[in-house]
Amino acid sequence: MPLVEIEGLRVSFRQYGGKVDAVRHVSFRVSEGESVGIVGESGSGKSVSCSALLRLLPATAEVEATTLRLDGVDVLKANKEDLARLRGRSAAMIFQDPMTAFDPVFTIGHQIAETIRAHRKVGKREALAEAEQLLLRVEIKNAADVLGYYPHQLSGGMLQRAMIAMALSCRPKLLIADEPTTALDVTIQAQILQLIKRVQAEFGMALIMITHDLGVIAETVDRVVVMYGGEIMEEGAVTDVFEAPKNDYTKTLLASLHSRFEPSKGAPDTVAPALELRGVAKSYHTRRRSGFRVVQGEFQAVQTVDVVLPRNRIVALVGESGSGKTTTGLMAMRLTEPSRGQILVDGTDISQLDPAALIPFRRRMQIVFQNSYSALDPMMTLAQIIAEPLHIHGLGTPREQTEKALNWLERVGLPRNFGNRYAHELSGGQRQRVAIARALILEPTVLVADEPTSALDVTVKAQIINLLKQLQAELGLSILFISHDLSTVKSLTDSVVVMYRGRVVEEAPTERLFAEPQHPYTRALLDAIPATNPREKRLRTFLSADEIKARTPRYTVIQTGSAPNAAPQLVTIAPGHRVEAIVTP
Amino acid sequence: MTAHIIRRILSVAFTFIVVSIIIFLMMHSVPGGPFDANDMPVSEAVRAKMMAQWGLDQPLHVQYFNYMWGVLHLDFGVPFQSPGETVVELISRAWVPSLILGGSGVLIGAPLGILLGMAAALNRNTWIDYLASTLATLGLTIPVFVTSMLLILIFAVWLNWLPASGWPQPNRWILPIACYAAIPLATYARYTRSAVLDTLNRPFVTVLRAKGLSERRIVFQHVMRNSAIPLVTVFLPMFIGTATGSIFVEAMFRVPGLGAYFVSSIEVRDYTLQMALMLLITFMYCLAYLLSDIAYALLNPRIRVGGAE
Amino acid sequence: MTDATAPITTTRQRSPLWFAWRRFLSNKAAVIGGVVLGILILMAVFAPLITPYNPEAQSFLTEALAFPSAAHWFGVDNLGRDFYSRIVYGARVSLTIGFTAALFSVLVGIPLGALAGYFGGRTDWVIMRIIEVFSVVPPLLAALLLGALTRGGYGTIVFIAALFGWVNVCLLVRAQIKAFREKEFVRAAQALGASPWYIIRRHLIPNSISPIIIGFVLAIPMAMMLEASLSFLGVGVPPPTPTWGQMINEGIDFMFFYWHLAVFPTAALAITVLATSLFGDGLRDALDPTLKGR
Amino acid sequence: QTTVVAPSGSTAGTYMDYMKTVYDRGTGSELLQIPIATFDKEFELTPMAAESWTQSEDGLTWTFKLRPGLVWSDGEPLTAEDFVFALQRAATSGYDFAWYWDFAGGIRGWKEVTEGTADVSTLGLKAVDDVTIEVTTVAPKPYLPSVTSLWYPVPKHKVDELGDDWALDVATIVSSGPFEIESWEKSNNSVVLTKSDTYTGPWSPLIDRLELDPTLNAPEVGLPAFLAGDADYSFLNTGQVPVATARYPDGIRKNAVFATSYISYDLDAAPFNDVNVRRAFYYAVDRAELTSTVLKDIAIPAGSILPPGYPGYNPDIAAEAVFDPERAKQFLADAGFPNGEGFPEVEIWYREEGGYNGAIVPAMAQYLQAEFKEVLGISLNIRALPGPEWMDGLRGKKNNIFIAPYEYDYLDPSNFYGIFYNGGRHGYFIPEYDEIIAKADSESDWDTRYKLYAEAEQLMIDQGLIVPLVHPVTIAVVSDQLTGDGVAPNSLGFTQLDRLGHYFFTHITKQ
Ligand SMILES: Nc1ncnc2c1ncn2[C@@H]1O[C@H](COP(=O)(O)OP(=O)(O)OP(=O)(O)O)[C@@H](O)[C@H]1O
Ligand SMILES: Nc1ncnc2c1ncn2[C@@H]1O[C@H](COP(=O)(O)OP(=O)(O)OP(=O)(O)O)[C@@H](O)[C@H]1O
Ligand SMILES: [Mg+2]
Ligand SMILES: [Mg+2]
Repeated sequence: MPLVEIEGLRVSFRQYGGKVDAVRHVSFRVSEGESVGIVGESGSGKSVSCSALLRLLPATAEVEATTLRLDGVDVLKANKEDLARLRGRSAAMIFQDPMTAFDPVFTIGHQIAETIRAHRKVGKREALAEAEQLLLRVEIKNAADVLGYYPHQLSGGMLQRAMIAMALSCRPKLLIADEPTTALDVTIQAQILQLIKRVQAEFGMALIMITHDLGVIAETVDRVVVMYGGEIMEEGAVTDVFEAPKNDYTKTLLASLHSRFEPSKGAPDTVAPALELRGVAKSYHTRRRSGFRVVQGEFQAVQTVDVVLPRNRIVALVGESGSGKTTTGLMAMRLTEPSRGQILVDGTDISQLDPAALIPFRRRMQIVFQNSYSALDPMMTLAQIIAEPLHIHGLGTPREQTEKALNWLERVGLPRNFGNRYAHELSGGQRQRVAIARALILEPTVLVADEPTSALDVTVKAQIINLLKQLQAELGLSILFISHDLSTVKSLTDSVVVMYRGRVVEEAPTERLFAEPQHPYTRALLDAIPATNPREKRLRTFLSADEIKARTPRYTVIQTGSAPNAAPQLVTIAPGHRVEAIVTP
Repeated sequence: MTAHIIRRILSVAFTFIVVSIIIFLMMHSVPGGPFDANDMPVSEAVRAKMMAQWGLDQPLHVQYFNYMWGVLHLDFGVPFQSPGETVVELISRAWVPSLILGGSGVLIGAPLGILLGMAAALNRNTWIDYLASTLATLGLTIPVFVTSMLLILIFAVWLNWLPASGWPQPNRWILPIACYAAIPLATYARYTRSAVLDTLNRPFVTVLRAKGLSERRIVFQHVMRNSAIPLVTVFLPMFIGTATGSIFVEAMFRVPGLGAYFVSSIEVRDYTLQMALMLLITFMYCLAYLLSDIAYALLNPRIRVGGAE
Repeated sequence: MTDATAPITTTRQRSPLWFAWRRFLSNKAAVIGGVVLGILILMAVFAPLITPYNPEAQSFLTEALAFPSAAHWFGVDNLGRDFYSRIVYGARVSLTIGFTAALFSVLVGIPLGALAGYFGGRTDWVIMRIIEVFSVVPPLLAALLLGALTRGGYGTIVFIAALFGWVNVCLLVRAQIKAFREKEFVRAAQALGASPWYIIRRHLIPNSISPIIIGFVLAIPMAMMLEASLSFLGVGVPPPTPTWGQMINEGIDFMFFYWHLAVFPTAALAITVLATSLFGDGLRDALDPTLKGR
Repeated sequence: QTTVVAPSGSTAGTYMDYMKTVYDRGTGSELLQIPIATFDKEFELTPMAAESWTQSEDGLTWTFKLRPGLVWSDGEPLTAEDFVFALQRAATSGYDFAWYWDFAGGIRGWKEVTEGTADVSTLGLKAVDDVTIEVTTVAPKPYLPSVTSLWYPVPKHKVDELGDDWALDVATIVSSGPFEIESWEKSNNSVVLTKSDTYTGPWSPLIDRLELDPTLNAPEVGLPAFLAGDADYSFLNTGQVPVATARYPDGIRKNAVFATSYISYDLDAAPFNDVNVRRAFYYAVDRAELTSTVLKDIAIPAGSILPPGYPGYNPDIAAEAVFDPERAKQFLADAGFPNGEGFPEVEIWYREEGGYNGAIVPAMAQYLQAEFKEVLGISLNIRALPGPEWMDGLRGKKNNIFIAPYEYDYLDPSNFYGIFYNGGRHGYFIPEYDEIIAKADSESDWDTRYKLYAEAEQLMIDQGLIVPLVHPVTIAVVSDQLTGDGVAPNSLGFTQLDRLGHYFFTHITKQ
């Protein structure tokens, strides 16, 4: 008997002014020990289907199904107590956003122990001991301490692991992982995926992996379900689907995975670069409480960084989470005041200009924010949001502004009637496109795009990237492209700047960087890119910060022409290729 | 945290001084003095003598500084209304009944209000919710003196279950405490309802459900604790707030508390007592806000154990 | 794309207000509250048309204190005035006091809250100190003192209610704006070259609509209650102008037998406040598009 | 042990010493001491501390003989010296009732001493021996004995020991009257008195304990407490009368309190500097309607400053105060305001207070407002002010029209007429009036006196100095457990309750 049996699932949501169908005719099964992936575009009903299985949908949801069984229990007929027993024990879930998934006022230890005790009769102390073991299992080194930590004291990656530990704590027969890695950077993502796979094997659990990232699927599962628009498009063994997709949507999905983009043509202009950062740095004052004391400190978010964005080029800024990419991008826009350094736009230093003098530059430089959800005013309709730049700069009549906004809506691949909608009514990918439309409507010459495609599924991503390319060609747009997604970087950008802990550790033309990475961090980063082919699944090793430091490359004076120094410095080892290294005499 | 507390204390001290100046000026700009209530005028000579006796003949700023200098030494002067004792003695005597009744009112009303609010939130948009919300609104709308009168009429006059009013015997406390409880009950019910609804909408509640926790545990442990933290900040100020409510309740129930002095000190221009009472309430409020701040910080792990602010 | 999940929308361009209106209409309690409030306001406005007698004329001295009857729906008060007329006219004063005070609170509270929240620093410090001064003085005592100073009356009550009402609004708005100031859509607007004033007006204040409405709705009963409390303490609106607070206060004396003198004004006050808060809640939910299917 | 619980006056009291402060006195301070003389229920003056008194030939000197054997509750003998000391201290210490001894008592040298221009020894007071007091007045004061009903002794030995503070603390308070003090709750000025063991004067109490509680005074609070058995009687407001009458048909008592509510003016300020305006107001009040509707049961019409039954009350004068709208309009027209046109908006100020005035004045003010509007076409605004401010306004002439209440202090017409004498309470200076009053006050022939007072009142009417409005009546419900002469109505049908405390509380018993 299969562990999960879903037959003819249909979920709709009651809303003001009618019902919305989220999921229709969904049927699939999962047997014990099996791992199944659900892929599909954003908003296709992946999360809703799984939540329906655990009856975790809000009260406005109406769930119908011919069969909806979990571990032999008819979920639709189960009462509250049965459900409580079923949840956690038969199936546990890892949620998309670990930051909001923990109760902020209880310690991690309490929350894990509580889960254990909800399902088994054990003492508090034993439960805590078990929790510690679980934390160790998910490779949290200082597990004993972490037990006493509150959620906000952990980083996103650690929380995600604690979340997995919590899910494992009830020894579920089925683990549902809902996009467990979207919020994480590639290196952590790879670690988490590997971890999930390992514990799955160890505990002999079945796994449902929800994602829109085909690479993740290729890496982790045996069987795949492809969803689109609330329905299942295709289902089959992962190798079969990857090698011989039947459905059109699956085909485009896979096609986009293998597409290649051409690097920008023509030699860069010799005139001043579109944007140049000279020695910019940013330090934050931090205040940490320890007990009742406040410890004041300086945190170097960005150490002296030089970045050149030549005209009509796309430069990528990559690096681990928290390495200062966003901060650099914001400083370039003068949205965060740099602590030091100059910002040159077309050769003019704008780092000292007052707000009024900045306005003409603001028209030429735009930014797409990393978090598209908070970057859109929740009280404004999309048409208003996109037209806002025109409104601020007083371009055209209100009618023309709206009209132009609606055109841009189409250009980024959204229907015109979305103009009436609000940000919260969109999926993540749709929101990101709105943010891009807003940034581009003024037809700027410089664009700082901070993870503009992180929430997009591959098809839409391809569309957006095409759009960016096209604009680059049409408008002579220069883009500083901040991203975690190395495959996109590889296919889109002309050169890459790698940041690590607030410093630039390597910089090179794209092809050269991917071919000959020098810095150990760059290598680790490239190594973490998920495979695009299920047959390429492999085990990875991960470097710790100390190991990276220890492996800093060494060059001689002759190789680099720089003065020898025991401290690492950026040295040029080939035209356009700089790397942080220790120069030995 | 210490620095934070010190900064708060300084700002509170600043506020306190500003308030004291404002009150002092307002108090003295009200026409009529403490010796003007008599049916027939006292002669100018007599008046002057009495003004001099209380130091009221000095310029205002001198009076202010004299008074505040005394306050620094915890000397709040002698109430004109009761020259046999000091203001401090008077207040500490009269405050006891007010504190007993007001305190019990809040202590009883607040938990009941929380329960009512939870019941409303958990049964959102059912008759329980509507009933609870209506009760809460009524509690806030019907003036205390009407409630007092109603309770007296029902329980003392018609049903004859309880004494109508009066002080020392504890069975006379029941009705006034019920009146005092109405406002915290209503306020807490409102606050709790919205706090619980907010909490229920947070993603971690879904996670808790997914873990297989019983609904009861989710509500009474997680939701309650999370909702309680913001509620802490209103508790103490509300406690102090009952002090002014005592004007009505104590008048209706013949309680020899502080309430009557609020009104009488203003009416008979009892400057020392008036000033002391105002300063007392101001001070209590300052303290209450300060303590709530600290309590909030202590209860909220985000602040207590550091990390991002 | 995601057409399958798209809500059933017509292709016509509808204004956000239209949607707000639809959302409002689907909230039954709010509609009832709104209707009741509307009726009350209309009654107050058209008081002369719907009241049979002059509220101040003591035309029924011989029937003083009469109970409700067909001729006098709410009875007659101790001074021989038709009580129904007085309640209706009382709505004028009480509603005016409530709404004026609330309006003042909002007019003062929003800009100050916005300034404090947006600019922070010294502006915030100064405004916070002012707020602190207001929050540590109990309104009732201050009202007593101010009442003694200004001899009470209409203006004083509105003034006092506004004086203490804006603090609430200001704090709510400030907190909201502080929270939103760091949001990226504000940054986005800055990146577009928007001025602080533009950002406050277009982004921050609309996003604070819910605390503003809460503040507004809370200020109304607060002012009306203040009026009642002050009447009890003798610093109210001078007679013969009928006000609910004054009528409640006088009614208390007659509660033993002539119950109608206390019951009707209290009920009027309670109904108004109840309706206002239902309406306000509904309005807030309707104006905030993000609260979707709740 | 019988305990009577009774409502009583003011909730705030400073000293338990009537001769130290009247307006801020502790509850029951008069019951603790024995006055020279007091009134019984028929308003007959009865000697208390004094056994007898005589007036000298020239009418200027009175000699009071004290009852022998009177003692203070601490055993010290009560002597003439204690009475003399009481007034000497009053004259020098800023006594808030000092005016009384000037205008009612007319004691020689009083004014000079209070103003500090003469030594206290020049006062016309002398303790001839332990039981003899001699009082010299400026002019003949035929009614002086009744003035002494407010003359209580002060324990000189205690004052010598503790100063004025003797009257602050139950432990140090000594009494000379029928009651002793047991406890005093200062928050609300309620006291518990007990029957005195040492008292040898007339009227010894029939009850053992007496609780006087000012918080019971407001009928809204008092009646529920009474109904719940917590009080032995309670005053009633209009709204309560039907309930109380239905429940206790035999327990209802009324009392005319010898008080008057009247309108007074600032005679120098427009528009009331015009006598025609004042007279218009005089005729524009329908007192009968006012008291039969709005103030039903709690007031009777006032045609004169003197209440009916009061010595010197003149029904003919009172009958002049009729409601005559035509005449009122005519007067107003004569003043240049036909039908109220051009009449400025005026604001009438009244004093906020509890008790019977609190019950009648606000309602009356609104009645007048409507009435003046209707009859005279005048807009009258109403403002209630706390005591000090109202007084401040009256004295400082900060407003031009007031509703003023006055309750008698001693039983003689000179009491009421004195409040308008030579400035007095209202700052009225009417030479003709002052002349008549001065003459009347010192006239020893009673018929002539009453005639002179009637003349003075006629002058008041002609000049429109005041508009007498109503005489308040208090109405109360008394428990059937309370018996004795005290609760039985007098020949006029009135029961004095605590108004004549000495008589009432010593003439009640409780089952
Ligand atoms: N509470 C809700 N009320 C109304 N509609 C909802 C609700 N939750 C989800 N939906 C809708 O149901 C559809 C499916 O949502 P779901 O969360 O399953 O998407 P998903 O496939 O998980 O997307 P993503 O990859 O972005 O997480 C979406 O169109 C979404 O708008
Ligand atoms: N306002 C701030 N105050 C203090 N520290 C900050 C602030 N903003 C950012 N930081 C810190 O600066 C560092 C760099 O942050 P930044 O957002 O630039 O990282 P990132 O490279 O964009 O990371 P991600 O890939 O996760 O977006 C982080 O460690 C962050 O915690
Ligand atoms: Mg999802
Ligand atoms: Mg970033």
